[in-house]
Amino acid sequence: MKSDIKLFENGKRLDGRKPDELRNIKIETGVLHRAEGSCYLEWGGNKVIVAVYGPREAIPRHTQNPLRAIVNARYNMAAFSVDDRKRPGPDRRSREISKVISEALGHAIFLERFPRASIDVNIEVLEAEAGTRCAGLTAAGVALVDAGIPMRDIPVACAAGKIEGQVVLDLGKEEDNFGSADLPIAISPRTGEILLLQMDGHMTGDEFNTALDMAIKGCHTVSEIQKKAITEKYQKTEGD
Amino acid sequence: MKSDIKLFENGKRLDGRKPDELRNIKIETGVLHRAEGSCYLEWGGNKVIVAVYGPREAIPRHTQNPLRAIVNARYNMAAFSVDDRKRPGPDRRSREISKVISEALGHAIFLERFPRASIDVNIEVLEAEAGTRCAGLTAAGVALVDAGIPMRDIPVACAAGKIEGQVVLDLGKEEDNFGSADLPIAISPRTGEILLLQMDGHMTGDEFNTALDMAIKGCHTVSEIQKKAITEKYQKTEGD
Amino acid sequence: MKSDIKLFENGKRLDGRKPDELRNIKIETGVLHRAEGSCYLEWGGNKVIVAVYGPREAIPRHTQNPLRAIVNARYNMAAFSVDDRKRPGPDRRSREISKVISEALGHAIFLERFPRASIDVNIEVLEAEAGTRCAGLTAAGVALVDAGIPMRDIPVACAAGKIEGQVVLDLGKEEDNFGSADLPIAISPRTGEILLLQMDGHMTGDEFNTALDMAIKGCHTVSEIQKKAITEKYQKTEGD
Amino acid sequence: MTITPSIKREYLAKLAGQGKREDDRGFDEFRPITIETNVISKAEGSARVKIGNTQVVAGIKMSVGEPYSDSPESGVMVTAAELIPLASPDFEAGPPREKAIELSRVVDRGIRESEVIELDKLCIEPKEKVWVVFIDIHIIDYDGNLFDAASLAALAALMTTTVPANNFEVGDDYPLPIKEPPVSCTSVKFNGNVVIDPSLDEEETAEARLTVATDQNGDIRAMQKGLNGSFTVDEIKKVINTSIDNGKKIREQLYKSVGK
Amino acid sequence: MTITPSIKREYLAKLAGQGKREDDRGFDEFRPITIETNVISKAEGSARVKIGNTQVVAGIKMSVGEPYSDSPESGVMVTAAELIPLASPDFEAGPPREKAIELSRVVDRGIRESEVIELDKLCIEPKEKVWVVFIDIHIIDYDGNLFDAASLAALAALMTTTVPANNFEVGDDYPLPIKEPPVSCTSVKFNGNVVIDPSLDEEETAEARLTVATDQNGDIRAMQKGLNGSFTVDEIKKVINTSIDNGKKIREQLYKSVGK
Amino acid sequence: MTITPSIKREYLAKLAGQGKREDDRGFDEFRPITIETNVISKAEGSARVKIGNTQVVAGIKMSVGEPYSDSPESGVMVTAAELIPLASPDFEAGPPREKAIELSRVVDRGIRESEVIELDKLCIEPKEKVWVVFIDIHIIDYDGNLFDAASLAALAALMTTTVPANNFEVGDDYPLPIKEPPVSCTSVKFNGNVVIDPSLDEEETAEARLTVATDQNGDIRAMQKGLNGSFTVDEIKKVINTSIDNGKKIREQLYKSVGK
Repeated sequence: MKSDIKLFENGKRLDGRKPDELRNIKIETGVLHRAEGSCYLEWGGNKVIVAVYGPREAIPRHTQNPLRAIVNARYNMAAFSVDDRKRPGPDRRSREISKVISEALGHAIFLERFPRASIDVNIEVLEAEAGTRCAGLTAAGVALVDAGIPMRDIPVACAAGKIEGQVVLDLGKEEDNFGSADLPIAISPRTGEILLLQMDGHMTGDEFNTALDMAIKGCHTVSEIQKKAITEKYQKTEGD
Repeated sequence: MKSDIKLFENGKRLDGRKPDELRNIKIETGVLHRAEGSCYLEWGGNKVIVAVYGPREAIPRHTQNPLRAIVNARYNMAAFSVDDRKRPGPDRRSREISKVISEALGHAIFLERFPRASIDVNIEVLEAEAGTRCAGLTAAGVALVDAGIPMRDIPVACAAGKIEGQVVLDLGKEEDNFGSADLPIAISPRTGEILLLQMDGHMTGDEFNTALDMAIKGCHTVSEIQKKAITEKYQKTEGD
Repeated sequence: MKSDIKLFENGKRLDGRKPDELRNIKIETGVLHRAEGSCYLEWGGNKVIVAVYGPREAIPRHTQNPLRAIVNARYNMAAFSVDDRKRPGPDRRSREISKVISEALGHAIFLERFPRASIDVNIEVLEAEAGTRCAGLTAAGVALVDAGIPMRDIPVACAAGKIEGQVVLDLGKEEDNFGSADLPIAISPRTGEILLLQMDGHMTGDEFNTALDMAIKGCHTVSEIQKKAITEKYQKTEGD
Repeated sequence: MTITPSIKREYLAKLAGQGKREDDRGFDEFRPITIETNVISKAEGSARVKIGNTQVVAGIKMSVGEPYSDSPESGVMVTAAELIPLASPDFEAGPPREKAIELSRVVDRGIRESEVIELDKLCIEPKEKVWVVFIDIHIIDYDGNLFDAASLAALAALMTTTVPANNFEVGDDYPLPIKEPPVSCTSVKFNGNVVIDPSLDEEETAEARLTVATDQNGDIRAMQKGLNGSFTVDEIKKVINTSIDNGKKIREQLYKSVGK
Repeated sequence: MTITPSIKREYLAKLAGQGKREDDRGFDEFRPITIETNVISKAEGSARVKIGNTQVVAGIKMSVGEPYSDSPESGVMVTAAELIPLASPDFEAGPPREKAIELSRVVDRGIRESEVIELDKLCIEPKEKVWVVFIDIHIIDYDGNLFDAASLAALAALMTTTVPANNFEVGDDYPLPIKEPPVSCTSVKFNGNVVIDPSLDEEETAEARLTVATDQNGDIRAMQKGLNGSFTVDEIKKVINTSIDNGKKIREQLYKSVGK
Repeated sequence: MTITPSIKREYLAKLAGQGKREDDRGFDEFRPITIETNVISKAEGSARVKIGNTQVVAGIKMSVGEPYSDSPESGVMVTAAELIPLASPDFEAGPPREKAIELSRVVDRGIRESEVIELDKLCIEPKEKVWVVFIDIHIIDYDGNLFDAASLAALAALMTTTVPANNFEVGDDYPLPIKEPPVSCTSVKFNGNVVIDPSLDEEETAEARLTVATDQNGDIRAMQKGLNGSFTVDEIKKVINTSIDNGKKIREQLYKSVGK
């Protein structure tokens, strides 16, 4: 799709952000009664809620791994989360996202401690506006902590991209629709390892290096917000 | 939907019935060779056949209840049973009806005698003309007796409704389409307990009381027809 | 469908064949790396590839037969194998063909030697031009030998049919579309027993006898080609 | 799937060895057949057929739809057979399986390939509007030989079908145009014996099955072999002859039952 | 399905025998209810409802589509409730099961049969174009009494819905035309006691369930009985009265929350 | 899913520690590739690609259909990859699972996002009629690295596709308009070693996977990381370089095989 909108002008983006500026992020943990761990996250116009159940016996049985737990992330968009109503139920896009998020989260969890178990991470997108996979993964990291799942680190995600030749952080909706590249990643912030990486579009090697660097920095910023939300929860709990 | 048809005039209904008059009902039991119990029932224009299998091991296994049998009623409409051909297979309506009938039948059966078992009640609507859930449940009660399933009582169903301000028994097709309320119920005739109750439409509290009373009386009348059909079968069998 | 094409004239068919002449057949065995047995077959314009896996434990378990192996043939057409793209996945036609091929192959295999096992015969039609079920079954016979499955005999298939009153062997595409009868069969060539037989169209008793006779002869000719392909493979293997 | 105990298998084989069947029929003899028509008033045509204890109801519904692009002046027929759990402890709910698919495809071909319904007379407006004929077959009680019962019920229902033109505001009602139908006869083989119209016990013991549809001239219109076992050429020819003989009798009964 | 240990069952029964409930409510008393509206900006209308810990989000989307042929001048409404695995360890992913189907059908009927949405005002062009109203209900946290929470969330969302006419280039936006809605109240019976607004524990112990929707006049607009147990006629009449009383209070809160 | 015995895992790790691979390739070396085109005459374009023992057939079918409403002057492309049970003892029949979905989506994005097919040249009549391009990918023999084999087969098939305009009576046939395609190269990491074009054994041992599609200028056009493991930033940069180098060679072979 082509557009006449000017995405980048005078060093500013459509919504007034600088190239390396994130949208607003708000994280709250322990928001659900039934779930063993939960997190509500707003990231720009995105609203995501995550519930974690497990470790519990994986069913159906043939999905069990005798050596370790499986991570069963399920990314789902509410029918009313997008401009044109989405048919309920999984589609090919949501199943691919569920797969890459499951894989990224699995790296952070001590899976070998729970053979034959599943850790179920339900990611519900209530409102979507570019970047829901990063928002969902980031919220999932917090909900896993809230559920007391033993982890090496709290995975965190953020995207960089390219609009009109400029590498920028955390694409907004028009930038996602009309920009020329998107690079969502997830990292383990303690080690800097890359857990999730997808790229669509067109970047030179140099642009890619700049974008990867910027996305990693973005991940670290988001990681601090994650940790603050977790700390606040624990302080509140202790204060009770 | 609105209609110009006069549903009630001079104390009579469209088909000439009085307000508290049932349509014709014909019940025959033991009509199938393979089924463990069976019943064929005509109720006005409705034609229903029921086959009971079980108690037998419930499959798939995860449906088993270790303490009692499950009742697995399956209400199904033949493709040719209605004016516009119905696509074969269950739809949301038939699955809801299957659920409420299963629940109502369950109350009458000594389920605790058959842990892990299922009692399968297949209700096939060959021709439909208002009131098939009552017809199906009533036929199911007879088929369960025919199958020798131990029961507290024989459940029986009948509906009352409201047409043009008048409370009437056992709505016919036009009455169902253009009337203002429908109240199908099922009871345990020995105790008068209500096993199934659904209501759609608009009734004042007084109208509801009148309708409930009328439907219960209707159930008792239908119950007599059930018992007669069962007795006739046994007399025939003894006479063989 | 009617057609103005002359299917049979001056003793010759559209493609120049005589009434009892087969299309060209080419068989190659051991063409796949992963499969335990495999066969690639071209028969006129048909291109078929078959992979055999097993005997291995049949799953899901409830499909297991405690006394013998089950044959699980799966006939599948590639989306691009026909003029109008075929939707991927099984349809009613392919499921019927899978069933009759499974049954025909089962007769030739010593199934009782492998209780609870399945022998999976995957028949992939890459290009289709009349007679794919015969082509698929014939290739399956060779692939089963290649997989070392113990067999009484190598099943083989061929069709006869009727075009413009003339009984002919191995219908081509136009003959199949516009002819008046098709009779695909499979036999056990050692005993001459009929393992598969279907007939559509219109034949007198005499025509049927002629056609059956012709199809059986066709089967024997194809059987020789099967055996040659198998022998060549083994000679090559020995020569290695 | 019920596994007939080997004792039943041996008993049937022993009986057959003496030229007998469980219910005293001859090898080439059908069970009693009853055909009732117009049993479903909401359907455009309907029939209930019993062959022994096997019971099948077929209903015909018609509606107006679009023709296929490769036959713009022909009506459309759709056949569906359901093996509903009502009919047998072995039938499960859910989408049709191989057995139901084979059954409905064989019944469908028997009608379609012999052009029993004159589809070219069911065009309302070329390329735009044609009649769609739905043949829905419900198995009510399953005691063997579904192929013949289902096919016979479908034929009887079709032969008593009225095209509901009036309802669809495309003229006056008229009888569905029908040609002389072929009649389907099914035989099975067990332990070397071939018997027609198998009961459920015989079916469960059977190694091979052969269905032959023949027309009023004794010509063959459709065949379908099933199961793991085999037939010799002689057996096939014999089955054809028996099918022609029985087909004649069944055709007479069919015509009588539909008032022709 | 979680099996409430018998110890829990006995505890609840013992409490009830003393006229008490786990959370000190009266038998005829709801848990605290909160209703927030306009929680989803992409939706035409939305609401989040909490009844105790139970939490439901409903969103309304509208689009332009074709009317049904039997009501060519009426808009269309479609209700879907999803029991997503987020909300409970017992909910599984996959196509909706009986429980979700009953829930969405009961909510749908409560709105449809009472004509809450004035569908006859949602026609754009007779026979061709009408508004389609999608009511999607997401269960977020399941602690009992989904029927009432889902129904209340759907109503609050509908009452704050704007018809996006501008977006579809068929005029100016306007509020969705709505009639006075009935309010649904659900009671359950266990061990002879009948309580309103069951918690999850009470639901799991319950033998019978009864939902009654009443309108501003105290008339009955819909009922649905569930579960294996039974009610006496007297119990039903009593449930109706309690439902009318609670319905009044909830209706007041609903009106206030949507600014009416 | 086959579990590679730990002995195999250790063997591959030990080899890799010595800078070796099972089949004596370098870490940055592909297996031999063969590309045959026009292998399916019913298809508008087709190719069979082998990478080592892995074998994939892609076929292109085209038909005339409607454009999407948000791009009324563009053709439509649809990609489907099937992991048919033919290709591996571990592939099951049935609807596509996560693995097949990821494969076909990655192949699809590689073609779509780089605008390999010039969809804007596939409009026949704006808003009404455009060409639909179906890319169907059949995995025939699975010995590792499906992403690259599938993507290469799709490209070779597309580059030899003729638009069947004549058949659809919309003009004369012409070659499908195609831009320079990016080439996909996949690497995996196990025990700290990163190797390109993994064999099945290497794939089953791998902790992480990275696919990089690069174009003729060495620019990056698509990436996809998979599996539970991680990459360091340096590893990613190194994989990109190796992918650019191999991409160049494969592109040359691709062009030669399609006669360009």
